[in-house]
Amino acid sequence: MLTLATITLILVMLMAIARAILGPTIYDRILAVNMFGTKTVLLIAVLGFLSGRPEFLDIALVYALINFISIIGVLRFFEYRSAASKKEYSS
Amino acid sequence: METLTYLLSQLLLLAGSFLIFSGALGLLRFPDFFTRVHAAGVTDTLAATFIILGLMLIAGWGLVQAKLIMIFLFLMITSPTACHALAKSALHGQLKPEDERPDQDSRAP
Amino acid sequence: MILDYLNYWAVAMLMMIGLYITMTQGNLVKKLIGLNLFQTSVFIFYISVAKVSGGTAPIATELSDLYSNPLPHVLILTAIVVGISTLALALSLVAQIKAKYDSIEEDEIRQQDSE
Amino acid sequence: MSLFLDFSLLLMLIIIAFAIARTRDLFAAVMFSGIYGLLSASFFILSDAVDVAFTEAAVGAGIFPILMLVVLSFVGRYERSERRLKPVPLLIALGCGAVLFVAFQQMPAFGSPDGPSHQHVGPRYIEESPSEIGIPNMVTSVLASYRGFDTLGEVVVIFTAAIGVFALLLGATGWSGHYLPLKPSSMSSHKILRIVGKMLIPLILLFGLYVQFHGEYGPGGGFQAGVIFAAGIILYTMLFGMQRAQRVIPLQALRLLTALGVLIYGSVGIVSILSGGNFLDYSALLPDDIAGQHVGIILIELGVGITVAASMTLIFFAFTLASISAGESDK
Repeated sequence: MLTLATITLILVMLMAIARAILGPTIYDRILAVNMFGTKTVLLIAVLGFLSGRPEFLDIALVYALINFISIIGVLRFFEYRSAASKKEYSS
Repeated sequence: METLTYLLSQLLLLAGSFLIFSGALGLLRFPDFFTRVHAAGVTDTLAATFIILGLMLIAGWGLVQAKLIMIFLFLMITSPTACHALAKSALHGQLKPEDERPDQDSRAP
Repeated sequence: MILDYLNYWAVAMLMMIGLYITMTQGNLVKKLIGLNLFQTSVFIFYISVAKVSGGTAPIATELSDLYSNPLPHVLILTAIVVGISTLALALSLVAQIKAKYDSIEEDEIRQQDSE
Repeated sequence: MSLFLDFSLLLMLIIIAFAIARTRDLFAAVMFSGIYGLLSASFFILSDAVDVAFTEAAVGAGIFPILMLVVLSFVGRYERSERRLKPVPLLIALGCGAVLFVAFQQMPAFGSPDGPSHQHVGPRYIEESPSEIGIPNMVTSVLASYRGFDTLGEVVVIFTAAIGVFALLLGATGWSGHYLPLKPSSMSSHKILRIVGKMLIPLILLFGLYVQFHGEYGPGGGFQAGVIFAAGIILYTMLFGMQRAQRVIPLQALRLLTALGVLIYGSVGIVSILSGGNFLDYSALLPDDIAGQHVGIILIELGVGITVAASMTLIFFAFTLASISAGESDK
C-alpha cells in the first residue's frame, strides 16, 4: 500500500505540474505550487517508510514550513506589486 | 491486534491515496480557479490526515510518531490557511467566480 | 545500458536548457534563473556520483554498513548556501542596473551605453 | 521502485526546466523554480543526501523564490524580448550537451560502488569518523572537522556576499539608517494569516534551534538551521512589515551578528593553535580527543548558523528596503 501511495503521489505531482504550466491565471499557478508542496511533504514521509529509515521526517517538516512561507511570500509580493504598479502594465 | 492495526493503516493509506487523486483530478479538470481551489484545498487537508494517520499506525510509539504528529499539526494549520489566503486574494484581485449570479451570491460575510 | 546513465543524461539535458536560457534571453532576471538551473544540474550530478546502490544515508545506523559517499554531500551542501549568497549579489546588481538604466533588458542597456 | 521514482522525478525536473525556458512571465518562472527546488530536493533524498535535501528545500524552494519576488516587485514582471529559436546559442548548448553525453559514457554506472569518487578519502571518512569524531552524522563530521578549513572559506564567502549586497543596495543610495516608513502592507487585510503566522513563528524558530543542535545525530547543522531561522524572520517581516521587524532585529544588530559568526569560527581555530594543535584541530581543545571534537563542532556550527541566519536576513532586509525606496521614488 505504501507503493500505491507513492505512485499516486508521483502521478498527482505530475498533474499539479500540468496545472502550473497551463495556468491560465497566476492564482492557478500558485495553487498548483501549494498543492505540489503538500504532496512533496507526503511523498517524503512515505519514502522514509518505504526505504526503512523513517527518522528523516525532519525534512518533511521543513518542506511543510517552507511551502507555507513561500506561499505567503508570493501573496505578499504579488499583491504589493499589483497594487503599486498596476498602472505600469495595464496601460 | 497487530493485524488490525496493519489493516487499518493500509485502509487509511488507500483512502488517502484516493482522496489525493480525486483532488488532483479536480485541480486539473474543473473550469475556473474557485472550483479548483475548492477541490485542492478540501482534499489536501483530509488526504494528508489519512496518510499521516496511516503512517503513524505503521510507525508505532516513538520519536517517529511524534515527528509525524508535528507534521500533521503543521499541515492542518498551514494548508487551509494558505488556501484561504489564496482564495481571498484572488477574490480581491481581478478574478471573479465564473458563473456568479446576483441571486446566489454566497460570499456575504 | 541506458538506465545506468539516466541521471547523467538528465543532468546534461538540464545543463543544456540552463545554458541556453542564460545565453539567449535578454532579461537579466531570466538569465539568473537560467544560471540557477545550470547550477542545480551540477548539484544533481555530484549527488548522483555520490550514490552507492544499496547504500543508505551517511548517518551511522545499525541497520546497514553500506553508506553513500558523504564527501560530495558536504561540497554541495555548502555550495547551495554559497550559491544563494552570490545569486543575491547578482540580484542586487540587477537592482542597481534597473535604477540607473530603468531597464533590465540587455539590448536596451547596450543601446543606452552606445549613445 | 527507486528506479521508477528516479525516472519520474528527473522527468518532472526536465518538464519544469522547459516550462521555465518557454514562459515570458517572470512571475510564473519564479513559481516554476520553486517547484524545481522542491523536486531537486526530493531527488537528493532519494539519492541518500538528506543533509543536502534539507538545505536545498529551504534555499531552493524558500529563500530563492522570495528574493526573486522582491526583485520582481521593482524590476517588472514581464520580459520584453521576443521568443524565437536562436540557432547559434542552440548549437553551442547542443554541442556542450554532446560533449557531456560522450564524457558520461566513460563514467562508472550510476550507483556502482567502485567509481573513482568512492576510492580516495570517502571510505576513510565513513570508516574512521565514528571512532575519530564520535558523532553519527558523517556529513557533519566531514563538514565541520575534516574539511573545517573549506567550510571556513564558504562562511567567509557568504559573509562577503552579504556585505556586497548591503553596500550595493543601501550604501550607494544614501540610505540614512533610520526606519523607513512602510505604508500598511496589503497583508494587514489578511487577519487569519497574521494570527496563524503569530502561532507558527515561534515554532519555526524552535525548529531552527533543534536543527542547529541536532545536526550531529540527524540531518541538520549550521547551514540548514541558519536558513530556517532566517525563513522564520522573513515570514515575520512579510506579515507584520519592515518597521516592526526592524524593532525586533535592527539592521545594526544583524551586521554585527554576521561578523560575529565568522569571528566565532575563526577564533575556535586560533584557540586550537594556542592549545598546541593545528588550525581548527579540535582534538587539542580538551584533554579528551573526542570531547574536544564535540565542543569544536558545536562551536563552529554555532558560528556557521549565526552567520548564515544573519546574512540571509540582512540580504532580505536590504532588498525589501531597496524595493520600498524604489516604490517611493516612482511617485
